[in-house]
Amino acid sequence: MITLVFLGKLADLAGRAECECALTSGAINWPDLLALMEDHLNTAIAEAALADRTKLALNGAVLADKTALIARDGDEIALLPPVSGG
Amino acid sequence: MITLVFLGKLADLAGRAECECALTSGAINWPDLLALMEDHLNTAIAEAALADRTKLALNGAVLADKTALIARDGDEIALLPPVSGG
Amino acid sequence: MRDIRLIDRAFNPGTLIGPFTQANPGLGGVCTFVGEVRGETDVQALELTHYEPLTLPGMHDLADHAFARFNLMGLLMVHRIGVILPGEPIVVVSAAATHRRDAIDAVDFCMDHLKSAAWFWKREQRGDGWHWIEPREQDFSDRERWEK
Amino acid sequence: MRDIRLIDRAFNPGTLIGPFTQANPGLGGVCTFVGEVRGETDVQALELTHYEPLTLPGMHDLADHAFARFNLMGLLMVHRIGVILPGEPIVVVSAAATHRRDAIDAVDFCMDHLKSAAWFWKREQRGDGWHWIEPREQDFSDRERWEK
Repeated sequence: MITLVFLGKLADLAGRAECECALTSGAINWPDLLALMEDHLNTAIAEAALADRTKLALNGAVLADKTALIARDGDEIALLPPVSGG
Repeated sequence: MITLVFLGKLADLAGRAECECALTSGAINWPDLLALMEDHLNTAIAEAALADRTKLALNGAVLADKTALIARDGDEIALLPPVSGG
Repeated sequence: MRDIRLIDRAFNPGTLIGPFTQANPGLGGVCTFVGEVRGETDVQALELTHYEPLTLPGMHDLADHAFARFNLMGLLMVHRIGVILPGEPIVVVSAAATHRRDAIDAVDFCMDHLKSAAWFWKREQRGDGWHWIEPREQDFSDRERWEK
Repeated sequence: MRDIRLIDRAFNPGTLIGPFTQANPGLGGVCTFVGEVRGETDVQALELTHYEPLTLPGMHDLADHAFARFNLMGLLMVHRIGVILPGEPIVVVSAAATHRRDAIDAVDFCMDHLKSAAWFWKREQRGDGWHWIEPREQDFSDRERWEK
Protein backbone atom coordinates (compact mmCIF):
# COMPACT_ATOMS: atom_id res chain seq x y z
CA MET A 1 0.00 0.00 0.00
CA ILE A 2 1.25 3.49 -0.79
CA THR A 3 -0.51 6.77 -0.07
CA LEU A 4 -0.87 9.47 -2.71
CA VAL A 5 -1.56 13.01 -1.49
CA PHE A 6 -2.83 15.68 -3.89
CA LEU A 7 -2.30 19.29 -2.93
CA GLY A 8 -3.97 22.47 -4.14
CA LYS A 9 -5.76 22.20 -7.43
CA LEU A 10 -4.38 18.69 -8.01
CA ALA A 11 -6.90 17.49 -5.40
CA ASP A 12 -9.66 18.82 -7.68
CA LEU A 13 -8.14 17.04 -10.69
CA ALA A 14 -7.71 13.78 -8.81
CA GLY A 15 -11.20 14.11 -7.38
CA ARG A 16 -9.81 13.55 -3.88
CA ALA A 17 -7.13 14.83 -1.52
CA GLU A 18 -5.65 11.42 -0.85
CA CYS A 19 -5.79 7.85 -2.04
CA GLU A 20 -4.28 4.58 -1.01
CA CYS A 21 -3.15 2.19 -3.71
CA ALA A 22 -2.20 -1.43 -3.32
CA LEU A 23 1.15 -2.31 -4.92
CA THR A 24 1.42 -5.36 -7.06
CA SER A 25 5.22 -5.35 -6.76
CA GLY A 26 7.47 -4.37 -3.85
CA ALA A 27 8.34 -0.93 -5.26
CA ILE A 28 7.20 1.50 -7.93
CA ASN A 29 9.15 3.97 -10.03
CA TRP A 30 8.01 7.13 -11.85
CA PRO A 31 6.44 5.41 -14.91
CA ASP A 32 4.69 2.99 -12.54
CA LEU A 33 3.26 5.95 -10.59
CA LEU A 34 1.90 7.55 -13.77
CA ALA A 35 0.32 4.25 -14.82
CA LEU A 36 -1.13 3.81 -11.34
CA MET A 37 -2.81 7.23 -11.53
CA GLU A 38 -4.12 6.53 -15.02
CA ASP A 39 -5.63 3.25 -13.82
CA HIS A 40 -7.00 4.28 -10.41
CA LEU A 41 -7.80 7.93 -11.06
CA ASN A 42 -7.76 9.62 -14.44
CA THR A 43 -5.58 10.88 -17.29
CA ALA A 44 -5.83 14.51 -16.21
CA ILE A 45 -4.01 13.94 -12.91
CA ALA A 46 -1.34 11.81 -14.61
CA GLU A 47 -0.77 14.62 -17.11
CA ALA A 48 -0.65 17.26 -14.37
CA ALA A 49 1.97 15.15 -12.58
CA LEU A 50 4.11 15.35 -15.71
CA ALA A 51 4.03 19.17 -15.81
CA ASP A 52 7.38 20.80 -15.05
CA ARG A 53 5.90 22.89 -12.27
CA THR A 54 4.49 19.88 -10.42
CA LYS A 55 6.89 18.64 -7.76
CA LEU A 56 6.94 15.36 -5.90
CA ALA A 57 7.66 14.71 -2.23
CA LEU A 58 8.42 11.23 -0.91
CA ASN A 59 7.75 10.82 2.81
CA GLY A 60 7.96 14.58 3.35
CA ALA A 61 11.12 15.22 1.33
CA VAL A 62 10.85 17.02 -2.02
CA LEU A 63 12.58 15.12 -4.83
CA ALA A 64 15.11 17.09 -6.85
CA ASP A 65 14.25 14.86 -9.81
CA LYS A 66 10.79 13.34 -9.61
CA THR A 67 11.56 10.88 -12.43
CA ALA A 68 14.09 9.25 -10.06
CA LEU A 69 11.26 8.20 -7.73
CA ILE A 70 11.41 4.80 -6.08
CA ALA A 71 8.54 4.25 -3.61
CA ARG A 72 7.98 1.22 -1.42
CA ASP A 73 5.14 -0.24 0.57
CA GLY A 74 4.06 2.21 3.32
CA ASP A 75 5.50 5.29 1.61
CA GLU A 76 3.63 8.55 1.10
CA ILE A 77 3.95 10.39 -2.20
CA ALA A 78 2.71 14.00 -2.38
CA LEU A 79 2.02 15.80 -5.67
CA LEU A 80 2.72 19.52 -5.26
CA PRO A 81 1.51 22.12 -7.76
CA PRO A 82 2.90 25.70 -7.75
CA VAL A 83 2.46 27.26 -4.33
CA SER A 84 0.90 30.56 -3.33
CA GLY A 85 1.04 31.64 0.27
CA GLY A 86 1.04 34.87 2.26
CA MET B 1 14.57 92.93 17.57
CA ILE B 2 15.21 89.61 15.83
CA THR B 3 15.22 86.16 17.40
CA LEU B 4 18.03 83.69 16.78
CA VAL B 5 17.27 80.01 17.44
CA PHE B 6 20.10 77.50 17.76
CA LEU B 7 19.28 73.86 17.18
CA GLY B 8 21.12 70.70 18.15
CA LYS B 9 24.77 71.15 19.00
CA LEU B 10 24.70 74.77 17.83
CA ALA B 11 22.84 75.55 21.06
CA ASP B 12 25.88 74.25 22.95
CA LEU B 13 28.21 76.38 20.84
CA ALA B 14 26.08 79.49 21.26
CA GLY B 15 25.71 78.81 24.97
CA ARG B 16 21.93 79.15 24.64
CA ALA B 17 19.00 77.83 22.61
CA GLU B 18 17.71 81.26 21.68
CA CYS B 19 18.64 84.91 21.82
CA GLU B 20 17.03 88.19 20.95
CA CYS B 21 19.13 90.84 19.35
CA ALA B 22 18.26 94.50 18.88
CA LEU B 23 18.80 95.74 15.33
CA THR B 24 20.55 99.00 14.74
CA SER B 25 19.22 99.22 11.20
CA GLY B 26 15.86 98.15 9.74
CA ALA B 27 17.19 94.91 8.21
CA ILE B 28 20.23 92.64 8.35
CA ASN B 29 21.87 90.51 5.69
CA TRP B 30 24.12 87.44 5.97
CA PRO B 31 27.37 89.33 6.78
CA ASP B 32 25.43 91.36 9.35
CA LEU B 33 24.18 88.18 10.99
CA LEU B 34 27.70 86.78 11.24
CA ALA B 35 28.93 90.05 12.77
CA LEU B 36 25.98 90.07 15.18
CA MET B 37 26.85 86.57 16.41
CA GLU B 38 30.53 87.47 16.76
CA ASP B 39 29.59 90.53 18.84
CA HIS B 40 26.78 89.13 20.99
CA LEU B 41 27.86 85.49 21.25
CA ASN B 42 31.21 84.11 20.13
CA THR B 43 33.40 83.27 17.16
CA ALA B 44 32.66 79.53 17.35
CA ILE B 45 28.97 79.94 16.56
CA ALA B 46 29.71 82.39 13.73
CA GLU B 47 32.13 79.86 12.25
CA ALA B 48 29.64 77.02 12.66
CA ALA B 49 27.05 79.12 10.83
CA LEU B 50 29.46 79.37 7.89
CA ALA B 51 29.83 75.58 7.61
CA ASP B 52 28.28 74.11 4.45
CA ARG B 53 26.16 71.68 6.43
CA THR B 54 24.58 74.41 8.57
CA LYS B 55 21.29 75.58 7.11
CA LEU B 56 19.26 78.68 7.88
CA ALA B 57 15.51 79.06 8.26
CA LEU B 58 13.79 82.43 8.23
CA ASN B 59 10.39 82.46 9.93
CA GLY B 60 10.05 78.69 9.52
CA ALA B 61 11.17 78.43 5.88
CA VAL B 62 14.56 76.95 5.05
CA LEU B 63 16.63 79.19 2.78
CA ALA B 64 18.00 77.58 -0.36
CA ASP B 65 20.93 80.03 -0.15
CA LYS B 66 21.59 81.28 3.36
CA THR B 67 23.92 84.02 2.07
CA ALA B 68 20.85 85.62 0.45
CA LEU B 69 19.33 86.26 3.92
CA ILE B 70 17.49 89.52 4.54
CA ALA B 71 15.90 89.60 8.00
CA ARG B 72 13.78 92.40 9.44
CA ASP B 73 12.57 93.46 12.82
CA GLY B 74 10.40 90.72 14.39
CA ASP B 75 11.83 87.92 12.25
CA GLU B 76 13.05 84.56 13.61
CA ILE B 77 16.24 83.06 12.22
CA ALA B 78 17.01 79.40 13.03
CA LEU B 79 20.46 77.87 12.62
CA LEU B 80 20.10 74.19 11.72
CA PRO B 81 23.02 71.74 11.96
CA PRO B 82 22.86 68.29 10.29
CA VAL B 83 19.82 66.41 11.50
CA SER B 84 19.52 62.92 12.99
CA GLY B 85 16.11 61.51 13.74
CA GLY B 86 14.48 58.10 14.01
CA MET C 1 13.77 34.76 20.01
CA ARG C 2 12.28 32.66 17.27
CA ASP C 3 8.58 31.92 16.98
CA ILE C 4 7.42 30.05 13.87
CA ARG C 5 3.84 28.82 13.79
CA LEU C 6 0.91 27.67 11.74
CA ILE C 7 -2.39 28.77 13.20
CA ASP C 8 -5.79 27.40 12.22
CA ARG C 9 -8.14 30.05 13.59
CA ALA C 10 -8.61 33.82 13.52
CA PHE C 11 -6.00 35.65 15.61
CA ASN C 12 -5.08 39.19 16.61
CA PRO C 13 -1.57 40.09 15.39
CA GLY C 14 -1.17 42.58 18.24
CA THR C 15 -1.28 39.78 20.80
CA LEU C 16 1.72 38.17 19.07
CA ILE C 17 3.76 41.28 18.33
CA GLY C 18 3.67 42.79 21.83
CA PRO C 19 5.16 39.72 23.55
CA PHE C 20 7.59 39.23 20.66
CA THR C 21 8.93 42.77 21.08
CA GLN C 22 9.19 42.27 24.85
CA ALA C 23 11.09 39.04 24.28
CA ASN C 24 13.89 40.86 22.47
CA PRO C 25 15.19 43.38 25.03
CA GLY C 26 17.83 45.79 23.78
CA LEU C 27 16.56 45.82 20.20
CA GLY C 28 16.92 48.90 18.02
CA GLY C 29 13.92 48.29 15.81
CA VAL C 30 11.12 45.92 14.97
CA CYS C 31 9.56 45.66 11.54
CA THR C 32 6.26 43.85 11.17
CA PHE C 33 4.16 42.96 8.18
CA VAL C 34 0.58 41.79 8.56
CA GLY C 35 -1.19 40.45 5.46
CA GLU C 36 -4.97 40.31 5.46
CA VAL C 37 -7.63 38.94 3.16
CA ARG C 38 -8.60 41.94 1.05
CA GLY C 39 -12.23 42.91 1.16
CA GLU C 40 -12.63 42.72 -2.59
CA THR C 41 -16.05 42.96 -4.12
CA ASP C 42 -16.51 39.36 -4.94
CA VAL C 43 -14.31 37.41 -2.52
CA GLN C 44 -16.29 35.71 0.24
CA ALA C 45 -13.48 33.66 1.75
CA LEU C 46 -9.99 32.37 1.19
CA GLU C 47 -8.77 28.87 1.95
CA LEU C 48 -5.15 28.08 2.68
CA THR C 49 -4.15 24.45 2.32
CA HIS C 50 -0.76 23.20 3.41
CA TYR C 51 1.14 19.91 3.48
CA GLU C 52 2.10 19.23 7.03
CA PRO C 53 5.34 17.29 6.44
CA LEU C 54 6.73 20.20 4.40
CA THR C 55 5.14 23.43 5.53
CA LEU C 56 6.41 24.08 9.04
CA PRO C 57 9.89 22.59 8.34
CA GLY C 58 10.00 24.85 5.25
CA MET C 59 9.20 27.90 7.36
CA HIS C 60 11.99 26.93 9.77
CA ASP C 61 14.40 26.64 6.82
CA LEU C 62 13.31 30.10 5.69
CA ALA C 63 13.94 31.43 9.21
CA ASP C 64 17.41 29.83 9.17
CA HIS C 65 18.16 31.63 5.91
CA ALA C 66 16.91 34.93 7.31
CA PHE C 67 19.06 34.56 10.44
CA ALA C 68 22.07 33.69 8.27
CA ARG C 69 21.54 36.60 5.89
CA PHE C 70 20.53 39.41 8.26
CA ASN C 71 21.72 40.51 11.65
CA LEU C 72 18.62 39.60 13.64
CA MET C 73 17.76 39.32 17.30
CA GLY C 74 14.39 37.70 16.76
CA LEU C 75 12.00 36.50 14.10
CA LEU C 76 8.27 35.81 14.35
CA MET C 77 6.55 34.08 11.44
CA VAL C 78 2.92 33.05 11.78
CA HIS C 79 0.79 31.80 8.90
CA ARG C 80 -2.94 31.06 8.96
CA ILE C 81 -4.28 27.86 7.42
CA GLY C 82 -7.87 26.89 6.74
CA VAL C 83 -10.76 29.12 5.75
CA ILE C 84 -10.15 32.84 6.29
CA LEU C 85 -12.66 35.65 5.95
CA PRO C 86 -12.11 39.10 4.43
CA GLY C 87 -10.42 41.41 6.94
CA GLU C 88 -8.80 38.53 8.82
CA PRO C 89 -4.99 38.28 8.98
CA ILE C 90 -3.32 35.55 6.90
CA VAL C 91 0.30 36.12 7.79
CA VAL C 92 2.44 38.01 10.27
CA VAL C 93 6.19 38.38 9.98
CA SER C 94 8.05 40.42 12.56
CA ALA C 95 11.82 40.89 12.79
CA ALA C 96 13.74 42.48 15.65
CA ALA C 97 17.25 43.77 15.07
CA THR C 98 19.82 46.23 16.28
CA HIS C 99 19.54 48.24 13.06
CA ARG C 100 16.43 49.03 11.06
CA ARG C 101 17.77 47.89 7.69
CA ASP C 102 18.17 44.29 8.90
CA ALA C 103 14.67 44.29 10.42
CA ILE C 104 12.97 45.73 7.32
CA ASP C 105 14.91 43.61 4.83
CA ALA C 106 14.32 40.40 6.80
CA VAL C 107 10.55 40.98 6.74
CA ASP C 108 10.69 41.75 3.02
CA PHE C 109 12.77 38.60 2.40
CA CYS C 110 10.49 36.32 4.43
CA MET C 111 7.31 37.70 2.84
CA ASP C 112 8.68 37.26 -0.68
CA HIS C 113 9.51 33.65 0.10
CA LEU C 114 6.26 32.88 1.91
CA LYS C 115 4.38 34.17 -1.15
CA SER C 116 5.98 31.99 -3.75
CA ALA C 117 8.32 29.49 -2.10
CA ALA C 118 6.51 28.13 0.97
CA TRP C 119 4.22 25.11 0.91
CA PHE C 120 0.83 26.79 0.83
CA TRP C 121 -1.96 26.63 -1.70
CA LYS C 122 -4.61 29.29 -1.79
CA ARG C 123 -8.06 29.38 -3.29
CA GLU C 124 -10.76 31.97 -3.02
CA GLN C 125 -14.52 31.63 -2.89
CA ARG C 126 -16.38 33.95 -5.23
CA GLY C 127 -20.05 34.07 -6.18
CA ASP C 128 -19.47 31.28 -8.70
CA GLY C 129 -17.48 28.95 -6.46
CA TRP C 130 -13.86 28.27 -5.48
CA HIS C 131 -10.90 29.40 -7.61
CA TRP C 132 -7.26 28.41 -7.11
CA ILE C 133 -4.86 31.33 -6.94
CA GLU C 134 -1.59 31.04 -8.82
CA PRO C 135 1.37 33.16 -7.77
CA ARG C 136 1.65 36.32 -9.90
CA GLU C 137 4.70 37.01 -12.09
CA GLN C 138 5.48 39.83 -9.66
CA ASP C 139 5.72 37.29 -6.83
CA PHE C 140 8.43 35.39 -8.68
CA SER C 141 10.36 38.52 -9.59
CA ASP C 142 10.07 39.77 -5.99
CA ARG C 143 11.67 36.56 -4.79
CA GLU C 144 14.38 36.59 -7.43
CA ARG C 145 15.63 39.93 -6.09
CA TRP C 146 17.21 37.97 -3.24
CA GLU C 147 19.17 35.63 -5.49
CA LYS C 148 21.64 38.30 -6.59
CA MET D 1 -6.16 57.53 6.67
CA ARG D 2 -3.25 59.75 7.55
CA ASP D 3 -1.97 60.25 11.07
CA ILE D 4 1.20 62.32 11.51
CA ARG D 5 2.20 63.31 15.03
CA LEU D 6 4.92 64.42 17.36
CA ILE D 7 4.52 62.98 20.82
CA ASP D 8 6.32 64.18 23.94
CA ARG D 9 5.85 61.28 26.34
CA ALA D 10 6.29 57.51 26.42
CA PHE D 11 3.70 55.68 24.33
CA ASN D 12 2.72 52.15 23.40
CA PRO D 13 2.95 51.60 19.61
CA GLY D 14 0.28 48.90 19.80
CA THR D 15 -2.32 51.44 20.86
CA LEU D 16 -1.63 53.39 17.66
CA ILE D 17 -1.28 50.51 15.21
CA GLY D 18 -4.48 48.68 16.14
CA PRO D 19 -6.77 51.67 15.46
CA PHE D 20 -4.72 52.59 12.37
CA THR D 21 -5.27 49.13 10.89
CA GLN D 22 -8.98 49.30 11.73
CA ALA D 23 -9.19 52.70 10.04
CA ASN D 24 -8.14 51.23 6.68
CA PRO D 25 -10.76 48.60 5.93
CA GLY D 26 -10.14 46.50 2.82
CA LEU D 27 -6.35 46.71 3.05
CA GLY D 28 -4.16 43.87 1.82
CA GLY D 29 -1.24 44.46 4.15
CA VAL D 30 0.18 46.71 6.83
CA CYS D 31 3.88 47.18 7.38
CA THR D 32 5.04 48.79 10.61
CA PHE D 33 8.43 49.80 11.87
CA VAL D 34 9.01 50.68 15.51
CA GLY D 35 12.37 52.16 16.49
CA GLU D 36 13.42 52.04 20.11
CA VAL D 37 16.28 53.43 22.17
CA ARG D 38 18.76 50.57 22.24
CA GLY D 39 19.74 49.34 25.66
CA GLU D 40 23.44 49.84 25.01
CA THR D 41 25.87 49.49 27.86
CA ASP D 42 26.56 53.13 28.41
CA VAL D 43 23.50 55.00 27.12
CA GLN D 44 21.31 56.31 29.94
CA ALA D 45 18.93 58.41 27.85
CA LEU D 46 18.39 59.98 24.46
CA GLU D 47 17.08 63.47 23.84
CA LEU D 48 15.30 64.43 20.65
CA THR D 49 15.13 68.15 19.92
CA HIS D 50 13.03 69.52 17.10
CA TYR D 51 12.21 72.92 15.60
CA GLU D 52 8.49 73.34 15.72
CA PRO D 53 8.00 75.53 12.61
CA LEU D 54 9.77 72.92 10.46
CA THR D 55 9.36 69.50 12.02
CA LEU D 56 5.69 68.63 11.69
CA PRO D 57 5.28 70.40 8.30
CA GLY D 58 8.36 68.46 7.15
CA MET D 59 6.76 65.17 8.22
CA HIS D 60 3.61 66.10 6.30
CA ASP D 61 5.74 66.82 3.20
CA LEU D 62 7.36 63.42 3.62
CA ALA D 63 3.91 61.82 3.87
CA ASP D 64 2.87 63.66 0.67
CA HIS D 65 5.89 62.21 -1.10
CA ALA D 66 5.12 58.72 0.18
CA PHE D 67 1.50 58.96 -0.99
CA ALA D 68 2.66 60.22 -4.39
CA ARG D 69 5.27 57.52 -4.79
CA PHE D 70 3.49 54.43 -3.43
CA ASN D 71 0.00 53.11 -3.76
CA LEU D 72 -1.09 53.62 -0.15
CA MET D 73 -4.37 53.51 1.71
CA GLY D 74 -3.02 54.94 4.93
CA LEU D 75 0.12 56.20 6.60
CA LEU D 76 0.89 56.61 10.29
CA MET D 77 4.04 58.48 11.30
CA VAL D 78 4.65 59.22 14.96
CA HIS D 79 7.93 60.58 16.33
CA ARG D 80 8.89 61.05 19.97
CA ILE D 81 10.52 64.28 21.13
CA GLY D 82 12.11 65.07 24.47
CA VAL D 83 14.03 62.74 26.76
CA ILE D 84 13.59 59.04 25.98
CA LEU D 85 14.80 56.10 28.04
CA PRO D 86 16.34 52.84 26.79
CA GLY D 87 13.61 50.45 25.65
CA GLU D 88 11.16 53.25 24.87
CA PRO D 89 9.93 53.76 21.29
CA ILE D 90 11.26 56.77 19.36
CA VAL D 91 9.43 56.35 16.10
CA VAL D 92 6.58 54.40 14.56
CA VAL D 93 5.82 54.32 10.85
CA SER D 94 2.97 52.18 9.59
CA ALA D 95 1.73 51.95 6.01
CA ALA D 96 -1.45 50.24 4.82
CA ALA D 97 -1.80 49.26 1.17
CA THR D 98 -3.51 46.87 -1.18
CA HIS D 99 -0.21 45.16 -1.99
CA ARG D 100 2.63 44.34 0.35
CA ARG D 101 5.40 45.89 -1.74
CA ASP D 102 3.89 49.36 -1.45
CA ALA D 103 3.42 48.99 2.30
CA ILE D 104 6.95 47.71 2.95
CA ASP D 105 8.65 50.19 0.61
CA ALA D 106 6.71 53.16 2.01
CA VAL D 107 7.87 52.33 5.54
CA ASP D 108 11.43 51.91 4.31
CA PHE D 109 11.23 55.24 2.44
CA CYS D 110 9.78 57.16 5.39
CA MET D 111 12.29 55.73 7.88
CA ASP D 112 15.25 56.56 5.63
CA HIS D 113 14.02 60.14 5.38
CA LEU D 114 13.15 60.51 9.06
CA LYS D 115 16.69 59.39 9.91
CA SER D 116 18.60 61.90 7.85
CA ALA D 117 16.20 64.40 6.29
CA ALA D 118 13.67 65.34 8.99
CA TRP D 119 14.16 68.18 11.46
CA PHE D 120 15.31 66.31 14.53
CA TRP D 121 18.50 66.48 16.51
CA LYS D 122 19.52 63.66 18.78
CA ARG D 123 21.93 63.48 21.66
CA GLU D 124 22.61 60.70 24.09
CA GLN D 125 23.53 60.74 27.73
CA ARG D 126 26.44 58.52 28.68
CA GLY D 127 28.40 58.22 31.89
CA ASP D 128 30.47 61.26 30.91
CA GLY D 129 27.60 63.52 29.84
CA TRP D 130 25.61 64.35 26.72
CA HIS D 131 26.87 63.63 23.19
CA TRP D 132 25.29 64.84 19.95
CA ILE D 133 24.65 62.09 17.41
CA GLU D 134 25.52 62.77 13.80
CA PRO D 135 23.83 60.77 11.07
CA ARG D 136 25.98 57.84 9.91
CA GLU D 137 27.29 57.54 6.35
CA GLN D 138 24.91 54.59 5.99
CA ASP D 139 21.97 56.86 6.78
CA PHE D 140 22.85 59.12 3.84
CA SER D 141 23.39 56.22 1.45
CA ASP D 142 20.12 54.63 2.62
CA ARG D 143 18.30 57.83 1.72
CA GLU D 144 20.05 58.22 -1.62
CA ARG D 145 18.63 54.87 -2.75
CA TRP D 146 15.32 56.67 -3.29
CA GLU D 147 16.75 59.33 -5.58
CA LYS D 148 17.24 56.96 -8.48
